[in-house]
Amino acid sequence: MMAVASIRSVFAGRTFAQIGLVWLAFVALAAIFSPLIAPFDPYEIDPIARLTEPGWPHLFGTDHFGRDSFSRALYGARMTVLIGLGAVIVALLTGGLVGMLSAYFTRLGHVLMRGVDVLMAFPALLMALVLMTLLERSVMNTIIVIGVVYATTTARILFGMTLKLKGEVFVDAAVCSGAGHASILFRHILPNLVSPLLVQASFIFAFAQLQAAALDFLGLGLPPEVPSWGNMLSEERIYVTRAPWLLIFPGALIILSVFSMNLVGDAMRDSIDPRFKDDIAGV
Amino acid sequence: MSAQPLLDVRDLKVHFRTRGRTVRAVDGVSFDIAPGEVLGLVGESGCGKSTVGRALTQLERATAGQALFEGQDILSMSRRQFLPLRRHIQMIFQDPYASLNPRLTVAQTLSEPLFIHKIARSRKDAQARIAETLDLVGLGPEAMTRYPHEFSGGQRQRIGIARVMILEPKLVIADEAVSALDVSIQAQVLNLIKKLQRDSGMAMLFISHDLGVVRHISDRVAVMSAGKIVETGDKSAIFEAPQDAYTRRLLDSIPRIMPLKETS
Amino acid sequence: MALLDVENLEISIRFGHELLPVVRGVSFSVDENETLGIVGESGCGKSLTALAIMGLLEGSGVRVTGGRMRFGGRDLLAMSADERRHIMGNDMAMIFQEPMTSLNPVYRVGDQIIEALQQHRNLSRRAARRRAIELLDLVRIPEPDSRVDSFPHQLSGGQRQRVMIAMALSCDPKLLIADEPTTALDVTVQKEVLDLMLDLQKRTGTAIILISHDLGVIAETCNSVAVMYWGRLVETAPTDALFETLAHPYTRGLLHSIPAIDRDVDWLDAIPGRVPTIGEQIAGCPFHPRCPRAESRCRHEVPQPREIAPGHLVECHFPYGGDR
Amino acid sequence: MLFYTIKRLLALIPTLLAATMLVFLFVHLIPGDPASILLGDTATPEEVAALTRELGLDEPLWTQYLIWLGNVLQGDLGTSVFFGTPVLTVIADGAETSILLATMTMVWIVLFGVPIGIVSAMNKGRWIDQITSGGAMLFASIPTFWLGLYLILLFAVGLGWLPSSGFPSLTDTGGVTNLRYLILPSLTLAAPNAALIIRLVRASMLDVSREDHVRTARAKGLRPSRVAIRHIFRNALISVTAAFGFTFAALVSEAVVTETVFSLPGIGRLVVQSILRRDYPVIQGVILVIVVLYMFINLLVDLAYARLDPRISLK
Repeated sequence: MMAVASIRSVFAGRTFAQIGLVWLAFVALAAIFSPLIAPFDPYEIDPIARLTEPGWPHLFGTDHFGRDSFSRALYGARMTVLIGLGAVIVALLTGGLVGMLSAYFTRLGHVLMRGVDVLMAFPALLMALVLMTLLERSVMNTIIVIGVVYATTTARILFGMTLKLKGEVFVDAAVCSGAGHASILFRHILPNLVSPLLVQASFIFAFAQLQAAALDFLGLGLPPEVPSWGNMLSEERIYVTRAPWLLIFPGALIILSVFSMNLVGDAMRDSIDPRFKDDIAGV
Repeated sequence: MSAQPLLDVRDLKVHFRTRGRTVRAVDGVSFDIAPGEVLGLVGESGCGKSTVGRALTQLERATAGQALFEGQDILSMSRRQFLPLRRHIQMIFQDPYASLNPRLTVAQTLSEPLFIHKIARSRKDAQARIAETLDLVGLGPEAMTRYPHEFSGGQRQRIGIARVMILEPKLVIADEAVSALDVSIQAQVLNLIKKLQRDSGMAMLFISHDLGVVRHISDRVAVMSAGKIVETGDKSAIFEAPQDAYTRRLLDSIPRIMPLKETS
Repeated sequence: MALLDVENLEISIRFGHELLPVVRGVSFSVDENETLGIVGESGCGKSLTALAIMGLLEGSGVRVTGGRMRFGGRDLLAMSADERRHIMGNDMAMIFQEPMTSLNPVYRVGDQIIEALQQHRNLSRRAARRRAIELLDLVRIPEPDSRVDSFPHQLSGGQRQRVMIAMALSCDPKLLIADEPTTALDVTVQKEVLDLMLDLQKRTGTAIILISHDLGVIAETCNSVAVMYWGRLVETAPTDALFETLAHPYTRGLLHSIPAIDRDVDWLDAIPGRVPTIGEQIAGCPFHPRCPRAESRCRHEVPQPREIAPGHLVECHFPYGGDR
Repeated sequence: MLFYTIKRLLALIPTLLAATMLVFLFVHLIPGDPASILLGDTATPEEVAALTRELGLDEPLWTQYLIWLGNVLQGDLGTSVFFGTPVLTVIADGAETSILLATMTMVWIVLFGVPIGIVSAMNKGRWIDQITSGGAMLFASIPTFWLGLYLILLFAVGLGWLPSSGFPSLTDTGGVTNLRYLILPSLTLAAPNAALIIRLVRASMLDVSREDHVRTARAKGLRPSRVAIRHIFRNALISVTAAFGFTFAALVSEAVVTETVFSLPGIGRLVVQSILRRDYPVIQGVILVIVVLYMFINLLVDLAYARLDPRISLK
C-alpha cells in the first residue's frame, strides 16, 4: 500500500513520466508475451516477400531476408528487457557491492577504489569493445560486458552514498547500541540506499540500451540473427534509402524506450533524499 | 566525591591526522564521574568536548590516555571486548532528526539494543519493555509502529532517550542533547532528562555549549577550551566564583534578561 | 511617520493550488536609532516576515498576500521590481543566519563588498576598493588591507559575519534587517558581533530589526520586542515593559523555559505540548492548546490585539496583569 | 597552484602504471600464443620466434611488461599486422581526423549546451524550460548511429548540402573547406553530449540558486541577470567543468560509432576495423593512447576545477 502511494506521489503531475511508465509497461508486456502476440516466426526467411512495405499482414514491413519486422520488433522487446535488467543486476552485484564495502571498510576500500579508478580510465564503449574481442558474441556475454562496464560507475556512486550514510548520526547510534558490521551495513545503511539505487538502476537500464545498440551496430554485440532493435538497425542500414521504414520502427522503439526510462529516472530522482542527487550518474 | 569513581578519565588525547597535519582535538583531558553524578562539560564549538564523548563510546579512537570504567580501561579495549560494556555506557545525540534511522519503526529501533544485549528473551518481553520505556519518556504505546518522520523534533529526542534508557545504563553521555530543540521543547526535555537521571541514579556526562543548560542539570562542571579542561569544580563555584579567565569571559558573554518581577 | 511601517501583513505559501496564509495580521513600526527584536520559535514566521520586508520572497512559492508596508513613506508593495531593487542593499540591507554559506565562496570578500558598493554608488573600482577596506576596518577585521583579498573560507565564522555586516553597511542603509545573525556563532563571538552592531547604530542611526529565537539576545539588544507565535504577533512592547509584565502566557512560558545562568532552579516551568508547524490549522487563539489560562472562549475566538499600556499590545483574551 | 599541479601529476603515476599493465595484459588474455597473436595468421615460425625473443615472451610476465613498457616509452608500440607499418604511424594517420572532429564537437557542445542550459535554468518550470530540458533528454536518448544515418539521409542524400562520408586531409585540395566533411559527424557526436551539458548546466544552476550566498547577492539589489551569470552560473561552472572529463570519455565512445557511420579515417574507426581484422597490436596501441590521453584530460579538468574553486587550490 505504502509503495503504491509513494509511486503515485512520485509521478503526480508529471504527464511525460507517466506516459513513459505506460510505454515501459507495454514493452514489458511485449517482452513477456511476444511468442503469443507475434504473427510470424521472427527467424522465418521468406525470399519472395523481401523488403515489403508496412501494411497487412506485415505491420512494419519485412527486412531483406523477408522476415517480418513487427514480429522481430516484438521479440526485440525481450532483448531490451533482458539486456537492461541483466546489465543492472551485474553492475549492482559487482560494482555496487565493491562500492558499498569499500566505503564501509576504509582500508580495503582504499585499495579497491584505486582499482576502480584505473578501470574508470577506460571509456565505456571502448572497454566494452575490448572485452567483446575477448569473448564470443552471445546474449549472455553482451549482458556481462555492458554490466561490467557500468560496474565501475556504480561502484563510485555507491561508495559516495555509503560514505555519507556511514557518517550519519543514526549509524553512530547503532554502534552505541552494540550493532555489528553486518547489522549496520544491511539493516541501517542498505535500506536507505534502495530509492537512490532504483533511480540509478533506471539510468543504467537506459544507458545499457544505447550501448547494446552501438555494439550491435559495430557488429560486436548480439549475434546478427538475434532479433534485437539494435540488430534490426544494423542489419538493414544499407537499405535505408530503399526501405526507410526498416530503420524508422526499430529506431523509434529504442528512442522511445530509452527516453521513457530517462523520464522515469528523472522523476524518481526528484523524490529521493537530496543529498544523494549529486551522486547519481544520469541524464 | 565518593571513593571509587564510576568513570575516571586520565590524560585523554584524541588527535586526528588530515592532509599531513595533526589536529589535537582533545589534548590531555582528565576528569572523573562518581556513580549517580552529573558532570557538565562546557565549551565553545571546536573545543573538543564532543570528541571526548565520542572517544568514551569508541566512536572515535583515543590516541592516548586511559578511561577507567569501574576500574577497567575502556579505551584500550577492542570493539568486541567493549561490546558488553556498551550496555552500561550509552549516548544521547544532538540532532533528533538524524539520530533515528528513517527506515525503522520506533519499535524496531528500540528492540535492537534489547536483542543485542540479550535483555529481552522474547518478542513479547521486548514489546512490554518498549512500551514501558516509551511511557517513561512520555510517549504512548501507539508510537511503536510509527516511523521517525511522523514525530516532531521533541518527540524524536524522547525516542532517542528511550533507546538509551531501555538499557538501564550506568553512565549516559549526552552530547548537546537539547541544543537542536526549540526553547519551549528544550525545557520539557531537560526536565525529563533530569527526572530520569534522579529516578534511575545513573551518572551523566552532559556535554553542551549552553551554560544555562549546563548549570541547570549538572552537579559539577568542567570548562573546556582548545582541547584542554581549563577549570573543574562544583557548579556553584564555577558559576559564582570562576577562577579561570576563559570561564569568566564565557560567563560575561552570555546575554542576560533583567531579573523579572513576579507579577502573579 | 516611522521609517518602516508594517500594517496587517499577511504572507501565504502555495500548497498545490491553494494559498495558505502562514503569517497574519502582523503590524509594527521601526524608526531611526531604534532596534526592534522579533522573537519566536522555529516556524513562527519571523524569517518570512524579514524576507518579505526586504523583498526577497519572490520565486520561492511564498508571497505577500495582504497588508501594507511603507518604507520612508513609500509603499513597498506598490513598487516595481526595479524600484525595489534600487532600495535593496542601498536603503535597506540584510544579514543572514549562516555566515559560513552566505558569502559566495569563489569571490574574494573585498570584491563582494565592492560589488554591493558599485551597484548603488557611482564609484571607480579603486575608490570602491578603498571604501571596502575602510568598511572592513570599521567592522574591526584585523589587517583589512590584506584581508580584503581573502576568500571567505579563509576567514572564521565571526569574521565572515563581520564581512556580511560591512557589506550590508556599505551603502549606509537606513534599515538593517538581521536574521539570527549570531545563532551560528559562539557566545563570545556573539557578544562581539552584537556589540559591533549596536556601536555602529550609535554612529549612523540605522534602524535595526533583529530576528532571534534567543530572548537573552533580544533583551540585551533591542528597544522594543515583538513576540511571534504561529504566524502572529502575540505581544509587542518596549523591552522593559515586556519583561516587566510578561503579559502574554506564551511570552511568560518562553522566559520560564530558559534555564537561568545566575540562579539554581530545580525544575523548569516548561510550556506543555509542541510547537505548531506552519501549515497546521488551529481554531481560536493559536496558543490555547498549550496555554495554562485557556478557557472555552480561547478555543473559539481569535483574540484581537489590544493595548494594555501605551505601546504594549497583546493578542490574548486573558493576559497576565490584565483584568480577568 | 604550481604545487597543486605537481601533486596531481605525481598522484597520476600509479594509476597510469596500473592502466598500462591492464593494456599490456590484454594481449595475454586472448587465447593463444602472444607472439602469433601479435604477428597475425600469416607469420612464419621464424618470425614468431624472433618476436618471442625480442619481447622476452619466454621470460616471466613481469619482465615482459617492463620490456614492453620500455618500448612504449621509446615510442615503439609494435607493428600493425594489417598494414605492416609501426602502430604509432597508423595511429598518427588517424589522429588528424579525430582531433579535428573532437575539437569541432567540443565547439558545438559549448556553443549549444551552455547557453541553452542557462536559459533553461533561468526559466525553470516555464514552457521554454520544458521544451529545452525535455528536448535535451530526448537527444540524449537517441542512438548516435541512428541520428548520423538520418542526418546523412536529410542533408547529404536529400538536400545535397553536405558530403555524406569520408574526410580528405586539410593538406589535400580544398584545404580548410574540407572541414565541411566534418560538420555532420561533429553535429551527430555533439548532440547527445550537448544534451547532457544542457541538463547538467540546468541542474547545477538550480542547485546553486538555492544556496544562501545567492540570496545575499539578491539582497545587494543586483539585477536578476547579473545574479544568474556572475553568482549562479559562475559557481555552477565548477561542477559543469568536472563533468567535461566524462564528456571526453563519452566522446571517445561515440566517436567510434560516428566515424564508422561517416566512414571517417579516424582513430575510432581504426579501432573497430582493427578488432574485425584481429590486428591486436593496433588495438593495444590505440587503447593505450586513449587511456593516457583520458588521464591527462582528467588532470586538466582537475586543474581547471581547482582554478575555478579557490577552496581547493588554496587549501
